[in-house]
Amino acid sequence: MGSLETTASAQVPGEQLERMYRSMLQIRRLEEEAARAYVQGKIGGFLHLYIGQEAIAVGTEAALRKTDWVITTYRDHGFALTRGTSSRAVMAELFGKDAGCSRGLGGSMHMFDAENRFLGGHGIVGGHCALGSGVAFRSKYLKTDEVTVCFFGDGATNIGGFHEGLSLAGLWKLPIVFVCENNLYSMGTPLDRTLPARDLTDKAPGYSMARDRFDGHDAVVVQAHMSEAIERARRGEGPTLIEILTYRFRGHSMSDPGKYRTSEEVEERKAKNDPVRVGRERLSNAGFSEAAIAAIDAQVEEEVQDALKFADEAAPALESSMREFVLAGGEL
Amino acid sequence: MGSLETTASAQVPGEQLERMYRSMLQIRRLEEEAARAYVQGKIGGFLHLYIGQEAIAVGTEAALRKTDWVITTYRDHGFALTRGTSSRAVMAELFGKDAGCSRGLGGSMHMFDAENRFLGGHGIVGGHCALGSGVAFRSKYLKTDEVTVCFFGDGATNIGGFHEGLSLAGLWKLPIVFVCENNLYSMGTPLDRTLPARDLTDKAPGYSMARDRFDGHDAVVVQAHMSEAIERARRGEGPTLIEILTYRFRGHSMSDPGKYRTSEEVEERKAKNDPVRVGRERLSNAGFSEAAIAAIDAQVEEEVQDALKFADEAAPALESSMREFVLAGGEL
Amino acid sequence: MREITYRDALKEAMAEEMERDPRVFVMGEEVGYYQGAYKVTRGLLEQFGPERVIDAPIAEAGFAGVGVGAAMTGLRPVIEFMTWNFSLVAFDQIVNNAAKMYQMSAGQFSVPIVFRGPNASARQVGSQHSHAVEPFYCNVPGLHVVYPSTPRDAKGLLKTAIRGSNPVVFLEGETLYGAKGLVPEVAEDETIPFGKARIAREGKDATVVVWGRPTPAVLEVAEKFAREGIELEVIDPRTLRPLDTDSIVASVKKTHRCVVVHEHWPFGGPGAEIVDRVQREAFDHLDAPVLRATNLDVPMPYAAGLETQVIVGADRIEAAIRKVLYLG
Amino acid sequence: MREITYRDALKEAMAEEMERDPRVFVMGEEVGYYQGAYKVTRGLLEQFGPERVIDAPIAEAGFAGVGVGAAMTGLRPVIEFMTWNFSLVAFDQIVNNAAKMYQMSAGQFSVPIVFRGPNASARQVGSQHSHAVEPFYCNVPGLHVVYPSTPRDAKGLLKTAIRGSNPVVFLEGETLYGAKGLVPEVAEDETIPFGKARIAREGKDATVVVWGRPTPAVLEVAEKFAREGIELEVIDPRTLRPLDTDSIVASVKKTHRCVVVHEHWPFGGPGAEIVDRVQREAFDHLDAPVLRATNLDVPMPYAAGLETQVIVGADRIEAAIRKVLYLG
Ligand SMILES: Cc1ncc(C[n+]2csc(CCOP(=O)(O)OP(=O)(O)O)c2C)c(N)n1
Ligand SMILES: Cc1ncc(C[n+]2csc(CCOP(=O)(O)OP(=O)(O)O)c2C)c(N)n1
Ligand SMILES: [Mg+2]
Ligand SMILES: [Mg+2]
Repeated sequence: MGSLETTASAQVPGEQLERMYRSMLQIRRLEEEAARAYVQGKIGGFLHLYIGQEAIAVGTEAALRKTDWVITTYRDHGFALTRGTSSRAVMAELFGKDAGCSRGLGGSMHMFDAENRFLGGHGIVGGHCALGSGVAFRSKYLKTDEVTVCFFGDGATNIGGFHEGLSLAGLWKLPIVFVCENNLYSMGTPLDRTLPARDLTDKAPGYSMARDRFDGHDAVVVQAHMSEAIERARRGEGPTLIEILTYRFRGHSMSDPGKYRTSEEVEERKAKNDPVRVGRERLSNAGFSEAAIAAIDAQVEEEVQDALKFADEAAPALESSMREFVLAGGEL
Repeated sequence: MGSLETTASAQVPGEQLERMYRSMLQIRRLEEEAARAYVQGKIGGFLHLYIGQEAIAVGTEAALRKTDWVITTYRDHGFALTRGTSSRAVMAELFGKDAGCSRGLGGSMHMFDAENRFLGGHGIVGGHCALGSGVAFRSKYLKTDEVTVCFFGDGATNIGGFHEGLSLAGLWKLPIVFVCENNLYSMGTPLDRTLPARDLTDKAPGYSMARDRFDGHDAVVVQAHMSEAIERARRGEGPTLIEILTYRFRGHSMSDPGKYRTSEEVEERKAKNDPVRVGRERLSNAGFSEAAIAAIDAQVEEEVQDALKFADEAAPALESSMREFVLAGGEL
Repeated sequence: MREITYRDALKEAMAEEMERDPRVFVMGEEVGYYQGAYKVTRGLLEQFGPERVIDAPIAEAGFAGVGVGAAMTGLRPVIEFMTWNFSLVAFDQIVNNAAKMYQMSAGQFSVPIVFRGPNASARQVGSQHSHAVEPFYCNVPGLHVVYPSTPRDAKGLLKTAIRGSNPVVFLEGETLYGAKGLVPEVAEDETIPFGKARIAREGKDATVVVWGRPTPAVLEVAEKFAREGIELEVIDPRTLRPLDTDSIVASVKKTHRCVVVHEHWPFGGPGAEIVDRVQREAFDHLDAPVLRATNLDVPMPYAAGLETQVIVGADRIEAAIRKVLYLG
Repeated sequence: MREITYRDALKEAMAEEMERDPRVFVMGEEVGYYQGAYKVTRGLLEQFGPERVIDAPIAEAGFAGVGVGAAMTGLRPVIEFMTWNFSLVAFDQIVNNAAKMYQMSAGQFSVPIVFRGPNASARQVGSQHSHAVEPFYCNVPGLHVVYPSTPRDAKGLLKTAIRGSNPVVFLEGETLYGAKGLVPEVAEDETIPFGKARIAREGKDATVVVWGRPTPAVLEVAEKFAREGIELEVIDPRTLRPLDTDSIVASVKKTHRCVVVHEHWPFGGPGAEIVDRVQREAFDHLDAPVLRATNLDVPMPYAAGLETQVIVGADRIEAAIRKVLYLG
């Protein structure tokens, strides 16, 4: 794995490092502002932040084509953004506005962006794994070379939805990559009280899948590993089960006081493995000046502030959408 | 594995071999008669015969204590009999009579015998795996040293119920043994079109379980392997996932014409791996005379004929049972 | 018109829609090589090959979800449940994913999928294999629920279901598969619209609403009443969601009496819903309370004699009709 | 009597029953160390230890099934679903195993188990997290379905549920957890029987049947009508299965008018069932059709403004009552 990391970083051009850093910072700053807006009552319901895990969405996107597909859980803002949904559309969705990427019907947990092949945003743990296999089935059925990447948490690995989604993908050799974002906790429960196996990828042979397992705080490393699995799927060589070790810096959702872990633990992880800081260091190392980095920061800041203002002022979600989208027209 | 087999057979006393042979023959003959009664219209619904797999139920029972628990699928006649349900009660259940072990309410797929700690008889593939874990949970909760053995088919290994039942048992180190009776087909589908993994027990590490895999046409061998796993569970060392290779000589159920396999294949398996014949050979080898074996055969025959007559003449299931057993009394 | 079975009518609908539209595929347990547990998909594998007629392992939630994912991204799956009993393990996929995806994504991902298979009791298959599931699915906005009682309706409604843009719960009567009836020639390409009831028999003395398996029994009972000079109007809504309230209410306004006959357990479901709508919209026209004849409120027993008592049959149907007619 | 919250009333019921009976244990996601996602199990881990207050991983079908297996063999599990939405993945375990085991085994294996957790919508949690599940479970013989609207009922009914011998679907109102009310002293050990409605308010002009979350709104509307001189009788059935039809019908025979108010989607369910029973048993006493005020028939949208429209509230409740009173 060491050699993969070195190779990966050696090959990455500066503009790619810049794109990655910008993207991670965008997620970070947008979510920080969302958390603030939540406290102000402008956002409601559940709000699950991705802060601390940004390198995974960003590194994955760098390994994907626009024609590939991504599906994930309720912890979905990062993926909407990396797939190409605008900061405005994400923030407006959180604010329950018609300009949101799900027109205010979905909210934080149910962001969708068909144009950018982002399949959501799903609330039932494990339930979307089979949807991902279905999308991969479609790609195979239509004889395209698209790949689907399906994300889920460490807490999802005991549920039937996970098992059935993976079983079918393994059996039919579907072009899909299953990625467990192992942030060590499912809500307030640490991994050792939920997962029988030590190493999640010990499950891969049971599904006749390839496997990989690595640390996910560096987008460059994520890209390298993900590329391998994605291209394996693209070549028709079947799915991979990947475990990416990561950590969330915030509570499970905004309503979680986080008493199940110490602040020392959190601070240590922030200090050691902050994806945004790692991304910034990579830029410095690649020769970006402080001023150049500050310019990126400013652009991101401007974008996020613009999104906030836009979301705040946008028109609310429409009653007509909630009614008209119950059934798709045309068949009666 | 070879050595285990030799050891096993060397140690088995004659009376045990006799018990095993008798029990296998009882299952065989009772089911042959049930098949005939089905054709005569005396038994209805689904009737899944165990013929060909008898050594598994019989070998397992020899490894169990009466205080242990057994739970299985709809293919359950053999287990009811080995647990101790009488031939009369099994046959009467098939005939839909009040004297049946489920008073005619359950039928072939839902035999129960609480006194003999036989937990059924379940129709939803995989659904009973978690029930088994629940019974094992009980045994641990009450600090008993009971063990539960849970059987299912090769077709059950892709479904969520299987996964969740095994996950919880592995996580909580419950005193249970999960046994896949791999008869190579789930209804009309051969294993290679349902199971992604080559070896089912490749799934065991993913559940942090011990594993075993062996050929199940010899009750003596089954007993030896099962004892190991059962005693491991009894010692509190956690569950085992076992795959037993077997074969069913009849269709999936009585309504299955069995076109998905050749009669040569079936005949070859019957010739090679018939548990009843193997049991008879063991008796011969242990010095039982032809006459002694014929006497056993005659006793079994008498018992089965008696059961048939009993079931035929018994009173039908009662309307009062179907109504009164909807809710257990006492709480309103 | 030709006479074919309900089973073959369903098969024809699938085959014709697969011919018409390469996006349509069939997936389920034993649908291919085995030709279907109830032979509804007989011949499809030979005609369309294993890429479009897919044998799935036993993983209902998995292949239902695969269907939803495929439908979201442009295919048109027909998912067979070997029986609807097994849909209970896929309940979340149908209710939370299939039904809600279109609204949740604000119209970005529609789910044109048909879930189909035999519903309700067969013969002596016992407690876990005898569910009438319509009360579960009819409650859920975003789903269509269809339950044909004749070969013609079976074919026409299934074609409509497959061509539509929404998730359809398509319930079939296991005991109706062998029933024969007149079905238009293939060339006619008949589709039958959702939300339009069929008047199975015209009459003026009482309205009987019935769908699926008990429909033949109701028609027999109606013959019997006709011999007494009592003319029943028998209405088969064909689709339970959407429900053709107008046709039912119009009939009750004419007959002033109504009985609803169904196989599902009595508490709630479309049975109660129809009663609710009739008393609400025809209150001043009713000469008697709306009554129901239903399966008994117990899990299905195995024994044949008990099963016959549990399943709604001519006796309870006739008794309910006599009661709304105040014929003691 | 003392004033405690609905949440603490539930906690007390569990703690007291665990004290009484060592066979009672609590299992669910985050019920132990985390003290419950909605803090209903707060303190139980400290009091009873990790052997009786068990944190389960996310595997609802698995731990529901573990509960059923344990109940079959003599324990008395209380299984918490973090919310009832997640019971959809455990649907088969509840419907096919918990509900049917006793009859299927002819009385050999009873299943004394309580499944509990918050039901229906909370606030802005969106489409997949806002189910009112009572239409699904009320249909099924073998289950009890309970849904308290006050702290006192919450405690007394949960104690009855835990002591009983049958599977109970125990629905709680997420938005009611913080509501306070008078509850008898612990020493009184009050249990509340199933199948007995509570007259939440006496009146003579119309009967309103309501349970769970909309109950406070109905009582407020009733106050408003009282100021106009119209006295509503408000009946909370408390248990939906068994349903106290007698009390509802007796009330309607007095008031001649009836409105049913509920949060579940309108098609079918206990809402329609109550209408069916009232029109059947009080037909000659009704001066108007029975009406319902319900949530709108759409998946729950996220936006606050839309959610408020979807959830049944004072406006629709009042309108339905005015309509049955012919107050235009
Ligand atoms: C079937 C189901 N059960 C329970 C929940 C409630 N729930 C939401 S997120 C969560 C924890 C998930 O943890 P993990 O899978 O590790 O993902 P993470 O939140 O850490 O990203 C739980 C229990 C749910 N959404 N779905
Ligand atoms: C959830 C579910 N899906 C489908 C079925 C129908 N069904 C009954 S048995 C069976 C095949 C099972 O095969 P296997 O597990 O190998 O067991 P075997 O019959 O060979 O003993 C199927 C598909 C079912 N009972 N439950
Ligand atoms: Mg996690
Ligand atoms: Mg098999």
